[in-house]
Amino acid sequence: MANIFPRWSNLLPLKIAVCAGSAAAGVALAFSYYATPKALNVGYQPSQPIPFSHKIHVDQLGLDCRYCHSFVDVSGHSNVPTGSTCWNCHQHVQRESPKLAPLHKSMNPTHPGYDGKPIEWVKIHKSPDYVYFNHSAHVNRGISCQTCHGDVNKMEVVYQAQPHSMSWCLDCHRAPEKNLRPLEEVYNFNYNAEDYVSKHGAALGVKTTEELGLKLKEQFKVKPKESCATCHH
Amino acid sequence: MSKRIWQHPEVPAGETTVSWRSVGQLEDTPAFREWLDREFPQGAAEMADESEAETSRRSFLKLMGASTALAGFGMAACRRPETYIVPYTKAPEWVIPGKATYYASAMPRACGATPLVVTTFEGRPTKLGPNSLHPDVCGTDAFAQASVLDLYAPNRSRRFLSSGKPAKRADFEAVLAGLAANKAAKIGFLFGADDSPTRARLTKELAAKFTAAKFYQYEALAGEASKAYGDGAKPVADFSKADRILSLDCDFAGVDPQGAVTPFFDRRKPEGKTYEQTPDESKMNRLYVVESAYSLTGGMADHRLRVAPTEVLKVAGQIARELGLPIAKGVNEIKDAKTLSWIKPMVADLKAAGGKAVVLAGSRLPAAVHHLALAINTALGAIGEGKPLAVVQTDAKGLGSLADLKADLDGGAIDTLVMLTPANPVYDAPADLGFEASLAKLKTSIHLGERTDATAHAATWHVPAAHYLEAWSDTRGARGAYTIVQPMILPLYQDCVSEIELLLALLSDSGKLINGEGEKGAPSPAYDAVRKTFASLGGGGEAAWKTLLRDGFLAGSSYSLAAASQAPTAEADIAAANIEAGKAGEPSKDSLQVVFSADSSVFDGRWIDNAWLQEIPDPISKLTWDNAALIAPKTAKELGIYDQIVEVEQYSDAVPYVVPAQGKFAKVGPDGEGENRKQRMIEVTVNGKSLELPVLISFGQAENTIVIPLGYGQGFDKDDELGRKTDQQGHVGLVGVNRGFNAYPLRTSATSYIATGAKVKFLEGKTYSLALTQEHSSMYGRALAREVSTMEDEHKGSFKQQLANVSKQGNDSHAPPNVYLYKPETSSTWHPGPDGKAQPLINDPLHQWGMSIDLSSCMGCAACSIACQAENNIPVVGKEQMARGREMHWIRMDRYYATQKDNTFDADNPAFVPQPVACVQCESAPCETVCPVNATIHTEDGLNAMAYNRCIGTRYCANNCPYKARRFNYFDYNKRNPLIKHNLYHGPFGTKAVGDAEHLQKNPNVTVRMRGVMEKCTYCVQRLKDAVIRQKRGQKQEALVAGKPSTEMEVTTSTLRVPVDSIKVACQEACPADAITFGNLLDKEKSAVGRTKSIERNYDLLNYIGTRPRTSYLARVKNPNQHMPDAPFIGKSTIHMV
Amino acid sequence: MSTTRKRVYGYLAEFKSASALYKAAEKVRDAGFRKWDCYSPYPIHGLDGAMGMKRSILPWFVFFGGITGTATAFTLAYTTQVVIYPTVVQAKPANIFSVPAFFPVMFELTILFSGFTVLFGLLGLIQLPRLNHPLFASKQFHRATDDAFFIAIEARDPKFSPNQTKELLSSIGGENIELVEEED
Amino acid sequence: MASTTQTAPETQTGVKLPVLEREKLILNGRSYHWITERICGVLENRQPLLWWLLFIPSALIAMIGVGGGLTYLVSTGVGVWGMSNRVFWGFDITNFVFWIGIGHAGTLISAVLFLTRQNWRTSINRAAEAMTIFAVMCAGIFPAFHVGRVWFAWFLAPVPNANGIWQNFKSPLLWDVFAVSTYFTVSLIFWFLGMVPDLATIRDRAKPGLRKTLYGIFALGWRGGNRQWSHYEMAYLLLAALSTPLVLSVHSVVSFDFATSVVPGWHTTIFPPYFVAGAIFGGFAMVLTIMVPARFIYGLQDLITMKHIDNMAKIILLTGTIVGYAYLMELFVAFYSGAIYEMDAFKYRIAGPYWWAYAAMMSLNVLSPQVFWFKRCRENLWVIMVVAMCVNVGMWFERFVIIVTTLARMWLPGDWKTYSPSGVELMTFVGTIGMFLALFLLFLKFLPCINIAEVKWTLPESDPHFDDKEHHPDHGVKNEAAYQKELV
Repeated sequence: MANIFPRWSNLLPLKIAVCAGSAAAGVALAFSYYATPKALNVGYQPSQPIPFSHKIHVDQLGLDCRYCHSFVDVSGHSNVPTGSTCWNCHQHVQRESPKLAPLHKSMNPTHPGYDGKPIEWVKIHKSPDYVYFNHSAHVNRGISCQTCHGDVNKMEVVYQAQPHSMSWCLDCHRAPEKNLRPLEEVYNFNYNAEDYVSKHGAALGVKTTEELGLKLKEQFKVKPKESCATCHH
Repeated sequence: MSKRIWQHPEVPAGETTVSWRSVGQLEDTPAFREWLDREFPQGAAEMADESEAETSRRSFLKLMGASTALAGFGMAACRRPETYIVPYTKAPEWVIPGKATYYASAMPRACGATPLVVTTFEGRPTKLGPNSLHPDVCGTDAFAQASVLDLYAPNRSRRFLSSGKPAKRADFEAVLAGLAANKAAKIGFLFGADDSPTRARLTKELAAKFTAAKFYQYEALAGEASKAYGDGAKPVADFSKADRILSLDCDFAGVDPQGAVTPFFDRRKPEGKTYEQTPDESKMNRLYVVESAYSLTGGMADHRLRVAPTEVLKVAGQIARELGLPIAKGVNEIKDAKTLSWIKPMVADLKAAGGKAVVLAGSRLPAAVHHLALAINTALGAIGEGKPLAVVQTDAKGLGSLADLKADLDGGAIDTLVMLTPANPVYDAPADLGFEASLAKLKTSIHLGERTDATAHAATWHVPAAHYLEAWSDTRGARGAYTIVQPMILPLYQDCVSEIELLLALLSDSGKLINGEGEKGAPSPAYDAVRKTFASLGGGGEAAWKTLLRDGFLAGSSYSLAAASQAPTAEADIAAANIEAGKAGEPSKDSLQVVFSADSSVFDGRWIDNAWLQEIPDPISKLTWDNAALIAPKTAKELGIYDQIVEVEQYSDAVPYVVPAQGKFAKVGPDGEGENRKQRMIEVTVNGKSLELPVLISFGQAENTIVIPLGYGQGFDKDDELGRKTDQQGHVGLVGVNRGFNAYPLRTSATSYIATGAKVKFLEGKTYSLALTQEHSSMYGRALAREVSTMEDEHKGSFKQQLANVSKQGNDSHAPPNVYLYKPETSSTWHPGPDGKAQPLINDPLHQWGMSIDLSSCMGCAACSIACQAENNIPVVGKEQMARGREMHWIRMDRYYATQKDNTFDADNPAFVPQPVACVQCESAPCETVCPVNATIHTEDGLNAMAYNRCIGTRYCANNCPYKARRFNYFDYNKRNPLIKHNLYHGPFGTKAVGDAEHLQKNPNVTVRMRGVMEKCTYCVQRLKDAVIRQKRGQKQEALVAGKPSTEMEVTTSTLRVPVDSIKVACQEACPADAITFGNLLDKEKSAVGRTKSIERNYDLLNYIGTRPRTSYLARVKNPNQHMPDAPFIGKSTIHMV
Repeated sequence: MSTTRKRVYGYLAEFKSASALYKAAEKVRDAGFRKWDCYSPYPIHGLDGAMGMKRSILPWFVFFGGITGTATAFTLAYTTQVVIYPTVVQAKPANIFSVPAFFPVMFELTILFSGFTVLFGLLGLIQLPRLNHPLFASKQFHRATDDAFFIAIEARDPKFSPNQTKELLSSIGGENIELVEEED
Repeated sequence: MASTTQTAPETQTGVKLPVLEREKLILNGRSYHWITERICGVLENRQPLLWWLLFIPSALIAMIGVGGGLTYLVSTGVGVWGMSNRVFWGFDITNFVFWIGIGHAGTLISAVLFLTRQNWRTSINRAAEAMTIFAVMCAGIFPAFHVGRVWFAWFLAPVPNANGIWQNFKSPLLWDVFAVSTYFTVSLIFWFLGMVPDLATIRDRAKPGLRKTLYGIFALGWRGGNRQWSHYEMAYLLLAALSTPLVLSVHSVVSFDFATSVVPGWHTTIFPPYFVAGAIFGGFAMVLTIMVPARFIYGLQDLITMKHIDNMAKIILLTGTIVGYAYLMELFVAFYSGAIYEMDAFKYRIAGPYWWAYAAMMSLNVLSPQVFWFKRCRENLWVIMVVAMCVNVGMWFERFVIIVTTLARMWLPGDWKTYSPSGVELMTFVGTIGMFLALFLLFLKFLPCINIAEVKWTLPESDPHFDDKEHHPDHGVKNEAAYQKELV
């Protein structure tokens, strides 16, 4: 009659427990960081057929968003400019730039290899098919493009700036005052709440940006909904 | 911001990750691709992206599964499937990506066009609604609603056939050129009964060009009315002017329209069309119906007399006699005292109406009855300007009948036939005519049709027809308003040709067939033809044309009135008919009478391949996917089919086991229930032909009468339950195959609608399974679909008192009030509002949606269900699943029969009460609280929302729904083809979804649900949201107009609230009876719905549970004539229930 | 017995019955030993007293375990239902008045947490799992889980002395007394 | 059963009281060692042929029915079962409630009878607990797989997520999730803890090798020292105290699924007690169905005596009658409600399309146990087996009646449609029965089916004062003087 287990086996269960526990914790942490939209979507920056620079067009040339995304305030779907929109200018401006080859291919009949087929831009901001986000509902009520798409005017190549996850949407729907702007400022990427307050604060009777937000929420009667049917139907 | 640059590798061939995202690519069939290209000649446009977006809705959940799976393994981080946005190169005018565009058009029909407003998304027509501007508008019936599906039908004819074999277009064009060149061609044209001014004009040109040409008109169920009213003339009723209506077997509210029917239903509402007056029975109309089997019209009747088909003639004669018309003497008198006691007071009532009474004769009745009806109407002074009836002259003049055609074919007067009729003569022509044989003799016969049906196969050439949503044409409303038919889209399949285009090709010297569009994107020649016609009708100039395209019709245009004089043949016809009737004599069980009726789903058979129509239950019999012989219970017993009389189940308050349970206690009926239903079969022999088909008991039907709906049994395959011959398999698609029983062979020219002397043999032991959506026909003593009568009731008192008592009928008379422990209206949270106090959750101060359904005008047609199906991407599940009770229709049309035990006049004529039931959006919804995952919760504006992507499918909500308004996707109906037998049960190995274009009909604003998900009505929430968001834009516009900064603009309720009654939900829009009222309850009395909620007829279904539904019902009001013998039993379905 | 020197665990003596063990235990207790134990195939009533042991403190662990469970459940339910994302279901309130609906879950989690505390608390108190133990080296000890009753006095005990302890054991009726040594 | 009358000493009142000897729980004065031998024998000796004859088929059935059935279900859709858009629950929930009910006897016997110091339980509690575990496993299958999208079942778990959405804690179904999983876990702990000393026994008897090692691991190195026993006893007591309310809660919560709904015939307050009684009822029936044969096959008559069986029969009689009362009370409540919907619901149960199910339920559950009023029936194992079987079937029908007949005839006659199960459904149900049997047989083969340690201390000589009562009069049952004292 003798011990069937060596003495070191006495501590084994404890060791196993500790290792397993920490491993589980590690996995959970890693998953909750890397497997959420914050990590998966933010920063997604594919290369586009034409290296279109928002920085040049918006920041330097001062184009309004709606020049290209012309239906953003009437339709739920913010359209990507048609070939002709680009062609308007670029048949004169920078016409010979090699970067514009795809545009010529689709717009310029005199171009060798012209096929009239549209340019295929790579989609960056994807909402799932069962989500019905409506651009016009937001830009017409004081939510700026910038709020969701980031400082596009500073982007050489567009990337996703915000997670666009449901909880992220809810955050704003629960406290819209944080992001509300006067309707005039919706498309203004250089808008700065502090400056606005210091400029018009007196007229509006608000001192801080928080007050401004609440004032606008009150003024515009903004009451964002949280129930499912707001985005899913 | 970390900018991680992904360099995407070239997508290798056979890469699948992308195809999750775009089913468009996944289903990259040539047809689809080609369609895309040709739809936008400048290159596939944003469409590609949109179609991708919306087609992939069908697979959104799988997609979600996939992406979560990916996330789970952290793979999405290393490479995400790349998807593309494909904008237009040159933007088409008016197309705003993501927004619907609406066009006015119309659906040409024999009974007068249905004016439509078509919803299109990036060029895809997805939904049809009525054009409310049109003078002849009356909602859209089931046929019109479902017709959009035909456009995308998988079995749609898309290539030329030569004697049933696929052929080259070139060959056909050669034939056509030959014809066009030969001016002496003995060519015949067979048109349908729909009226098209352009076609009429071209007909004249054709007659001019082809001297030997002859023109004919044929529809299977056209009837003999024209014999009475003259060539091309037809009666049209104006129900707004009719106080008293007598229908002689005329289903004017259903399949036998006699003019816009909406005004009729408006006058079924005691409070008036918009519920503004105080209830006034004198403003209501009164409907008498004499018919042999229940029709929708019969269901609306205040007084209904059931008589054998041949008896109708006698009744008409008797009425004429009562009115002292000489013409009456041609008809035998009615001896039966009971019938007389019914007729006399009725006639008196008609007379009393003083020119505000009208008699309508069913088009299936023999000419004699129409003669009599004309005489009676004339005597009643019902015809003429400002009178309830007008006789109008259509353009369809001087057209030969099918019999003439047959004669000319045999006589060799014509050797080439162009068949343009939507009917299917080879299949549906009277059996004794032998049309097919004569057709076979022709060396050239051209058939234009959307289906490769029997005629398509019999003809030497079949030309695929363009759908009316694909072609330029014009047509006329019931009263002749000139109505434009404009294309929403180029033909889906490039060989599809429209009627006009074909005629134009024949007219042109070259005979060149140009369809769809001309060279270099020029419009189709039909366009010019239509404009020419329009110009000739006084619509000259661009402005007029634009107005026409916008409004859809030419204001002020209408048919000219025809002289409503007795036809010379009247006496003769009546005499003949009288002799016929005499020969037939009283129907008996050894010599029954057969009615060949139009079917509510396939009409004359033309819609047999329309899945929506097949799946919608027949409003009366609740039968889907098949037809059956309808027989009255007593007759069925006498014929030995059932060993005792099948009764409308009676509620029994007896104690079980003390009384025999037979027929009581909601037992299963003699034929079984659900998938176990096995219907007994009989063999009907008439006109020397016989047909085996299943029997269905039909209440309120005349004894010794069999009703057989036409249009079924067009083709069978190996899966047929009865193993019938499969030689005609090619005539139908997956939808129409193995469907029902073909009664056309029983018809002869003489007995096309009513045959006598039929024998019935009960086929012991032989059964056939039928899929019914409703198994139990009585209310079982529950006051569900409530009725009141304008007549004094000895117990319940006057009309007023009955009205006051509506909400206290049945169980509600003694149910205690509901008591709540907490304040239910506005449950509160700990989120403080601006006032710092806790704010309510159902708190939208702008909109609180509500609906009411007026049973007084609801007739039970299923137009709403199909409209809902089209709007909300509701799948079809097939007969197998229907039988199991797995239908997906969000609106279930319940139909109850109510018998009066003491009905001394006719106990076998139960009242017919329909009740549409969809989700009633309970404010206190039992379904919500039981969902473990919060997939169904209440919205701020009072909807019972359903988040499909959150649902895991426990089905608990549906169990707890008292109205059983929820529908569960037991299978992947959108992904797997439900039409192939057992296919759904093959799961992943089953055949994939139906067709390559069907998904193009889907509404991009509604999620396509996958299997395992619960779904239900949400008041077309996508429409509500769209309206609300559109309204939000107003704020900015106001600011701009005022020229003030937005921060100084006061945003008021009026800015943000959707205007009163400006928004319609799909079912409401479609309803021909205006029975559905929907709107914002916060508009109170300003809105129609607000008014309905406050009138006395308003009651909540199952109020006892205290669910406080947002959809309430308005009790049905019957307006009986107190001198009638059956008056005491009218409108009593529920008032005596406790 | 091998000749190599090993660490001694202590004396193991068998007793013929439960009652014998009981009486012996009282004596050993009175002799003032601390590090010793009685081994029996089943729990013997009153032996704790006879050995002068205190009542187990496990109940306290479990009490706090249970409290934690209740608290967890309440926090989980309340924060998610009322604070984070209040929803209207069947017009029910989403506030303090919805707490009754949380009782079932609160109860279940209380039990669950208590259950786990019992398990792990016990294992902690009796220092199991410990698969290796000197006693397992004894030739007779395996009968302790069958039908034999033992007393083992450990060498670690200050009062332990090779001879007197052995005598004590035999004097109180201990049989085949064995000196248990740890294996290498 | 031997009961000898003895003469007791004179008492103050002078009355001579007869002293009845308590019935022995273990017969024929077996020794500790005999008990060990006998119980360990069950798993140490080679299994009888019968074991294999039972195990192989039931294992196969389980594989085909449960494995195959569920694979098909998940790959194809819930439609392969028989439910419709009228009757949304059928066999799935019926079987779930049925199995959960069975799962109640085990913990009840161990916990409640332990607290009430019913020593006779020691012979059966181990097996009963095993049954509980296996039954709950079978039960869990149905709710887990009846959902339409089982791959999203994790939505039921309150884990933080990027969607910021949570469960609905007002839903009885969510309560169920918590109740059932808790019940399973705690039962498992209870079962395992109870087994540790016995596993040690087996370990100590086993020859060195894999077997010894494995048992050694699961025995956690148990030594049986009193310093372990005292904590152990306390732990066991605590678990018993926790499990008792748990047992009652689980089926109450299950009954809430129905009781909190608005469905006539479900919406009634008597459901919780009625369900719990039914569960105990069915649970004991199942214990009998399994233990009576097992007792023969392994010759455990001396451990599981007629007294045990008699007691269980009595419990069945009691709970069966309670259930019968509940059935009648349902009818009365419906009648008294005065609401046509309520009244009809029960009318249609009794005489409607599924009248046979109701008849079966009534006769099997309420009538059949009544034979236990007669001692002769309680002593005849054949009668007992038959009744137990009846109750098993009857309790299944009870659930069928409650769920299906109600849903098939609910509020609006327009949506009435009957339900009939599909082959797949039947297959899966039979599969779970096979799974249950297979698991139980494995339990018999590898684990001590009777609690060795506890049985030992039911022996008279286990009492440390067995041979000298005088000093400790309050111990033991055979001390007449003490007994007399108690009497007067």
